Amino acid sequence: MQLSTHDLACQRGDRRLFSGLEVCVRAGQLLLVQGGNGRGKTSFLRLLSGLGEPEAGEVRWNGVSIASAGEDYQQAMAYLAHANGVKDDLTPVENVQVQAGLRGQRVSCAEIEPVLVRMGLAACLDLPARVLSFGQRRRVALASLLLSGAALWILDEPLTGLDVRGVAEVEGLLREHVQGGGMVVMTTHQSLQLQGVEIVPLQIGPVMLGQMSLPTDVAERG
Amino acid sequence: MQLSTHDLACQRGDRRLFSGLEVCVRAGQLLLVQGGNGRGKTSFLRLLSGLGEPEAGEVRWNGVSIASAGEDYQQAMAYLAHANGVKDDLTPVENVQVQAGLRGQRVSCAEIEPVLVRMGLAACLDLPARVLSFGQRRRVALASLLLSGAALWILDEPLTGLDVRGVAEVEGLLREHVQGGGMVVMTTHQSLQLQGVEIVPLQIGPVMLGQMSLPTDVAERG
Amino acid sequence: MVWQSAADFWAMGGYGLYVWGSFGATALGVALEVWLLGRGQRAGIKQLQRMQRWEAE
Amino acid sequence: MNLYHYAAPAAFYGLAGRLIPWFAWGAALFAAAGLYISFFVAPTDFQQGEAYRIIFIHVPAAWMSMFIYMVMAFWCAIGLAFNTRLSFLMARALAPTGALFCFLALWTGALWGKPMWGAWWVWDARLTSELILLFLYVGIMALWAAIDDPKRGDRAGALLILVGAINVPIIYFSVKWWNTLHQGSSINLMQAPSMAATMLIGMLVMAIAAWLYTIAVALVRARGLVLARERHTEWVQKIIKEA
Amino acid sequence: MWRFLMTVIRRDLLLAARRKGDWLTAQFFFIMVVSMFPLGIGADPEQLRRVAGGVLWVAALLASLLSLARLYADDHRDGSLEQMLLSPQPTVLLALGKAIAHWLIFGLPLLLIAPLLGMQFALPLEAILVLVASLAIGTPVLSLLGGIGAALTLGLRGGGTLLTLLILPLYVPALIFGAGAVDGVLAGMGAEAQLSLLGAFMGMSLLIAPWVTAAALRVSVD
Amino acid sequence: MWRFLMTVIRRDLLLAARRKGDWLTAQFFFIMVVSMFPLGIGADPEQLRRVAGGVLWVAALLASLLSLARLYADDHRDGSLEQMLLSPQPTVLLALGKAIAHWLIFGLPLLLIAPLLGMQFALPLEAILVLVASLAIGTPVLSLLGGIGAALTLGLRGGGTLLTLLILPLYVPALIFGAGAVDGVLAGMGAEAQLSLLGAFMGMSLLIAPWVTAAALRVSVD
Ligand code: HEM
Ligand SMILES: Nc1ncnc2c1ncn2[C@@H]1O[C@H](COP(=O)(O)OP(=O)(O)OP(=O)(O)O)[C@@H](O)[C@H]1O
Ligand SMILES: Nc1ncnc2c1ncn2[C@@H]1O[C@H](COP(=O)(O)OP(=O)(O)OP(=O)(O)O)[C@@H](O)[C@H]1O
Ligand SMILES: [Mg+2]
Ligand SMILES: [Mg+2]
Repeated sequence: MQLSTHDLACQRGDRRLFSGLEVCVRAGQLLLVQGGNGRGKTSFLRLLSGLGEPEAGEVRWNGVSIASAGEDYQQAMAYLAHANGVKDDLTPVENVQVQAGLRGQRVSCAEIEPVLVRMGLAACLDLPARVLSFGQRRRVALASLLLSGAALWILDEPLTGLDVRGVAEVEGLLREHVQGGGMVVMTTHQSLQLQGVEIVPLQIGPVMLGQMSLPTDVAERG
Repeated sequence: MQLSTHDLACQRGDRRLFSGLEVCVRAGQLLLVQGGNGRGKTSFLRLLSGLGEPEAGEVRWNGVSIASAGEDYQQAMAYLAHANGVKDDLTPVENVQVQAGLRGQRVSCAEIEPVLVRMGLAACLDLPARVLSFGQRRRVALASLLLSGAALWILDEPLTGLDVRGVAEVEGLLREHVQGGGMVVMTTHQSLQLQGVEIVPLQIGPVMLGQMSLPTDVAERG
Repeated sequence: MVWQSAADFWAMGGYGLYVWGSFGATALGVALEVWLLGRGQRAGIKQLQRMQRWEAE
Repeated sequence: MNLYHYAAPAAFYGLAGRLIPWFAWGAALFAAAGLYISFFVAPTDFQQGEAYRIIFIHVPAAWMSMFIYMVMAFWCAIGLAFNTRLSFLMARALAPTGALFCFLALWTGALWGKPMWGAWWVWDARLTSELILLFLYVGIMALWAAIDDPKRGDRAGALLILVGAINVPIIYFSVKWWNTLHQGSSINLMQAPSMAATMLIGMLVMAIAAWLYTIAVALVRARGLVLARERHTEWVQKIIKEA
Repeated sequence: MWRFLMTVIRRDLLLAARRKGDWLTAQFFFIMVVSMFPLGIGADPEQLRRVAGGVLWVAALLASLLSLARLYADDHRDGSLEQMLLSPQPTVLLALGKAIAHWLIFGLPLLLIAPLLGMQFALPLEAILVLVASLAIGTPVLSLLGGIGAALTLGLRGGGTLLTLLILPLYVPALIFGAGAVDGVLAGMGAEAQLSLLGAFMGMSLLIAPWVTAAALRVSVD
Repeated sequence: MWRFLMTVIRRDLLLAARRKGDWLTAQFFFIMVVSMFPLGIGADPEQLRRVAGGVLWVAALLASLLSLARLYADDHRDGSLEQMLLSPQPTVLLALGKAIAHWLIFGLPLLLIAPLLGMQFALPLEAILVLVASLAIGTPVLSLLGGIGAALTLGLRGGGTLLTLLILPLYVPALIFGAGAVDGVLAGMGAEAQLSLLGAFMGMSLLIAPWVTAAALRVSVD
């Protein structure tokens, strides 16, 4: 299992965000994408997910361009964007169920509930997501990520809106997933506690002062 | 000149944000409103500005309720919200001119341009605001604040989107305004360098760990 | 007595469809409103209980 | 005991709870009496045959649809003038019933129109303005449904209701002039047959039943709204826990 | 006061001039809806003539509602509505100014387009003149009453449809008198009565609508 | 695949059931617009009968456009559209499912309302049946073609009006055949020819529209 980019370039509007980007992640690795606001982290993740179209180069899954891998790749991949994809009018359980259905999977309530409870949502299983706080909605999205069974997680700032406990939980999930042979590609502006996880750092855009410290920081602790 | 609140209470949706709030600012003082996200800082400033309706209590200007003071108060007050009120399709000069017209004032281009230049916008006086960066638009709004001649400034996070130089400039403006006998009510999540300014700190909502340090921090340096 | 027989009553002098259509629709509307009201009331209290449970956490 | 006491939500909740059964049973009683008069006391009309019995439901429904709108406008004016939250709740509680009666007036009118005029519908002033009244009801309820913030919803709805209240008479007269200016209406619609006393009594009894029903239903609805609005107060928390 | 009113109007005209595409859509919508009818009801000129008044007027109502949906929405989003509400000048003037500006942008061009469309419907010259007169008196009503709806539905989801639902019933008298005037002249009965009733309705809207709009703006912004 | 399609449809129906107010507005818009016409063109039953088909069909077009403006917009805003696009299932199915759901929510109720409105226009029973039949065949066309416009205008300012301008011309054949069928039966010429042409148009839309919508979605989300 391997995700790699080959001479990848990205253009937004009339700005070239990056070009000639080559990077490779294998099972058991976490690719940490870094860079300041507006550098193109989100744009890069969208290219990886297949939502965006590269200006040049291509993204390969097990050596095959993701455009040709198509369904195989989408089956193996789950993407969590800035926006959660959680519908305000559905309950957490319904949200997760619908998400699974959209992936072509069928999961029963009995499977969903323990996961939601694990994410700390026990008290609001049957409330519409509208009354949940931002962080809680994020957890609903993470729950359906867990249930998707995807090997590759692409996470765009999964920690935003989470409180200290939530961050620790997500770190736990990440560690578990990577150490169990999964792959993660993610961005975050916060620092991570990921002991025992093999981290591949990637800097997007020009390197800036404050940010240089982070990768080493993580790597040291990691 | 004095702005005071009496037994002020605020409710948003079905949540009571604060109640029984009593505070008083005089000429030459800066009221620094603090509190975590969603505590009600913005809601408090809206009550002060007269945009919001208090659940109980009242805001007084020179001892008269602002509802009765009406035009007098609005003449003396200028409010800068999260949103700038800058129109994308107008140039900075036109924006400032329109703002002044809406206050019933007439200012000529000759008066406006130096202020915009002072705010570091010399290069984009006749570009539509659409092409300006977020921080530059903020400066346009600050320019019309300066030109309004209001004695009381109510500023909701005036530093967001400003770079280091911009922050220093705003600090300069604040110092000048307060020391010249003006009044400021403001919130910010950043720390301020306001030597020689009399700061009245106000904590909204329950006190949290990380925030307690800020007021003393400011006061010490102030 | 206005009516000779029950059948007579239901026929309404040939206007049964219209008369019973009117009264029936009214009965239906009132019944529906009362039913919805009762259901909404119970659902509302249940929702409030859930919210309370949730906010208590 | 003063009136302001009952303007307090908790007191209102209790009082309404005690009053509802009275209004509900009263409504049932009057409805039974009214139906008895409609079908067994009132004689057959020699012109319209039995079809005229629709009047016992049609006229009260039409009256109610208009009265309820006026009552809503009244409560909204009070609410805006004195900032009393309960008055907005009353307006909210009344609207669905008003819309129901409006619909019933249209429906029964149409069913009456077919045998009488040979058409389900004609664009007569009264019919048209009743239809527009239904639109107003629907618009108001849609506005409430779209606004999540209760306070904003109350006030926005109140403003719309009041504007509608000014406009309804204008609409009525404009439609009336429209029809007379265009062409003479071939049938003179609402020329009530010289009404016999029994018919009048029957209609009045049914109208009273409709009133009592409306009050009962509105109070139930208002109680629910009060609970939701005041859910952070102690008395509501206690009620919820016990329920 | 005068300066304030003029500023509001000039500002909206300036903005409209900068984004021509935006306001032309309402005019095109009008033309399109009117042009749909001959396709739907057949091309018999006699029949077209008889329905012309009604069709043109209904299309004008719908086009006005479509353009009204954004009367306050853009200003609300970028914060300039708040600035206008905080002006020392009365909000009623703001509402009035916005309605006048909307009429200048929307209603006035309609008067120029209407004769052309009237010809498509085989209207005689006299009827076309009355049509234009009725639109001249009637379209201000649309801008005024529609402003109420625009203010009430500010920032709501699905605001456009909702606006239609709220305001269309209130437009009825304008429709009846306006279309009635055209029909009256076609029937040889003259249009004075209808036009003067329409004028009375316009006068009443002018008296009431700005106040209600101002109140609605305060409610919606809170 | 089947599960995916069903999930998409069921999800939209569930969401509609949770927010009744939202989709009822489109139906009421239809009723209101239709009811405005007699006020505009006069109450003569003979004349009303002759324009009924055209009026009802134009109103159906407009109502569909209004409700379509939000077909993908809400999902786009909360990120669930991206999730659906990343599903291993083909996007065409998504577009098809959304169109079917829209038809169930919008078109089906229209078929129930139309007879009542037909009575208001003094249509004979036979014509009412043909009207319902034409709507039954024609409204799917509206949902299908409209989906293209909804996908193209995703996230644009003033999307609603733009959508109308783009899609109304595409609707013209449906309008001509649909209203023509009603007129045909009134003129005693039968409606089979028109209805079968309408059916052919529907079949064609069914074949083409989902593919175009899918492509448009990919473009708009990028
Ligand atoms: C859809 C059709 C109809 C509608 C919307 C309608 C509406 C109304 C309304 C709003 C009223 C109350 C008027 C008021 O109190 O000022 C009313 C009263 C009445 N309607 Fe109708 N109506 C319809 C059809 C009919 C028909 C077909 C008849 C009889 C042939 C009829 C007979 C009456 C009578 C007798 C009254 C009471 C008269 C009065 O109080 O002055 N209506 N209707
Ligand atoms: N649809 C678009 N059209 C044009 N430019 C865009 C578009 N989306 C993003 N951009 C621009 O591309 C650049 C990169 O944006 P991107 O969202 O990838 O940044 P990011 O690294 O994720 O930033 P952040 O840390 O704020 O999330 C930004 O300058 C942005 O303005
Ligand atoms: N229109 C509204 N309706 C209901 N609740 C609201 C509304 N506006 C704000 N709130 C709620 O009121 C609370 C206070 O919001 P406010 O914007 O005043 O916070 P703040 O202190 O300014 O936060 P921040 O630091 O994020 O700017 C929040 O919990 C928010 O969700
Ligand atoms: Mg990003
Ligand atoms: Mg804030």
